[in-house]
Amino acid sequence: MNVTVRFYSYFKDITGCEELVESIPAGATLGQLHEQVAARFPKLQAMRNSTLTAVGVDYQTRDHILQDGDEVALFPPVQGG
Amino acid sequence: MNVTVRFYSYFKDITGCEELVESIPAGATLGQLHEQVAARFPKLQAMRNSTLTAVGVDYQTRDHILQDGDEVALFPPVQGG
Amino acid sequence: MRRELTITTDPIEEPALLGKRILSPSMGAAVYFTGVVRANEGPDRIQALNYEAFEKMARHQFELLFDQIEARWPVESIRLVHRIGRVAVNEPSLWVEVIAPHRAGAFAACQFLIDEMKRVVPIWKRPVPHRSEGKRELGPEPPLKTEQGR
Amino acid sequence: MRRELTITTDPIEEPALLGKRILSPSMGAAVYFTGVVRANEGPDRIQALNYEAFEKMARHQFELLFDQIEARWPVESIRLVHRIGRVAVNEPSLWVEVIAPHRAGAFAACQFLIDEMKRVVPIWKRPVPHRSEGKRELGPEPPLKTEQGR
Repeated sequence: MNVTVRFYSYFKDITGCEELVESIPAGATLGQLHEQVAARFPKLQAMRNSTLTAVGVDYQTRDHILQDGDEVALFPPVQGG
Repeated sequence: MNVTVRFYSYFKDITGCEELVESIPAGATLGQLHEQVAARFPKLQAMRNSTLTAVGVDYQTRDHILQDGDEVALFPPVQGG
Repeated sequence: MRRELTITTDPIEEPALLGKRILSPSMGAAVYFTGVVRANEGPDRIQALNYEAFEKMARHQFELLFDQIEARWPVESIRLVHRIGRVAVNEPSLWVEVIAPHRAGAFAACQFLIDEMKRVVPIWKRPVPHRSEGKRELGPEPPLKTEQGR
Repeated sequence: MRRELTITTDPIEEPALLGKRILSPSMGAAVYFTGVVRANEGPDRIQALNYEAFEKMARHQFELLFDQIEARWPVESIRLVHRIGRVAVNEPSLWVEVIAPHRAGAFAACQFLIDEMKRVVPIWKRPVPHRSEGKRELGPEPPLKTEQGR
């Protein structure tokens, strides 16, 4: 199944990408997707512990099970205000 | 010696007075003046424990020694804002 | 620390006050408090509060509080306006602006100032009851007995 | 609880926002926070910050925070404006208004909202360096690494 992955802030720079479609096995977790994407972008790998992960408009943790068509967002700590 | 005593807020109502000049012995304390004035106004007497006392523009305690010509203020708890 | 203290019977014009803000380029936070007269201040509904100040002492006590703030927080500027005389329900009686590099100091200083003001600055308020309450307007207005601050 | 959330590239016009305040007669406190871009944000002097939002999620996360405030404090109304895009030094990037019966709740809710926003609302900022720093403008702007909030 496929999910869309979007990057925000300087994650766009270190991946050189705003958005990509990732193919994952059925039942894959958000953590597995994160590892799969991070394996391709070494700088993203280095930031794994501080990376925030969302599905749709809600934060989700690594064990969240993804659905086909989910929109996943990966981004660094937020800095509003 | 003489000191001026001013009342504020509803202390003006319960004494029927804004300002009076009080004669006190040399070396008298603010506490002694307060008692002398309160003896004349029973409702002021009842409020002695919550009364705030100032000399000039500074709060002073009962043991503060008064000087001739001092301006003393007696008032209830403040309520600004 | 810049200080601007106003005790006045004039209405508090917040937009005009905002228009006069001075904020240097290293400042990141402006905190404002507007205290407004409530219709249900005290047990009865009122139409206004009547504020009285021992103004000379009030000014001195405010300055002492400003001194304490200056010693405790890196505040660039404080402006405070306290309206006295009659202030109708829904109108501001108090306006405070605190400007600081960061928000934590600005919030702390602003709250400290208001808390301490209510403890030491000689200003009092009395309710102005509604006309329909007739008789009570003839006698002196009763003191406002409320323990809960705004 | 009334809520008004604005995420916009337009400048934040505080006097105009004040002019639209709705405050019912039982409300005694309005607390405001204005967050302003600082020249010395981060290690270098900057001329502006560039704010980016994941807007759909930001709106949702703000609403979740408003829900929490509504459950915890008797707040009548919250208005929040976050400017995005380029915001020059000395200009506001954030404006918050909290209206409540008493000041303690208004201050607590306002501070909670800003603290939590900085933890969960997906908005980021990047410094826009001065032109004199030349070369750095060619590459991507570095992330702003500052632990100390405003």
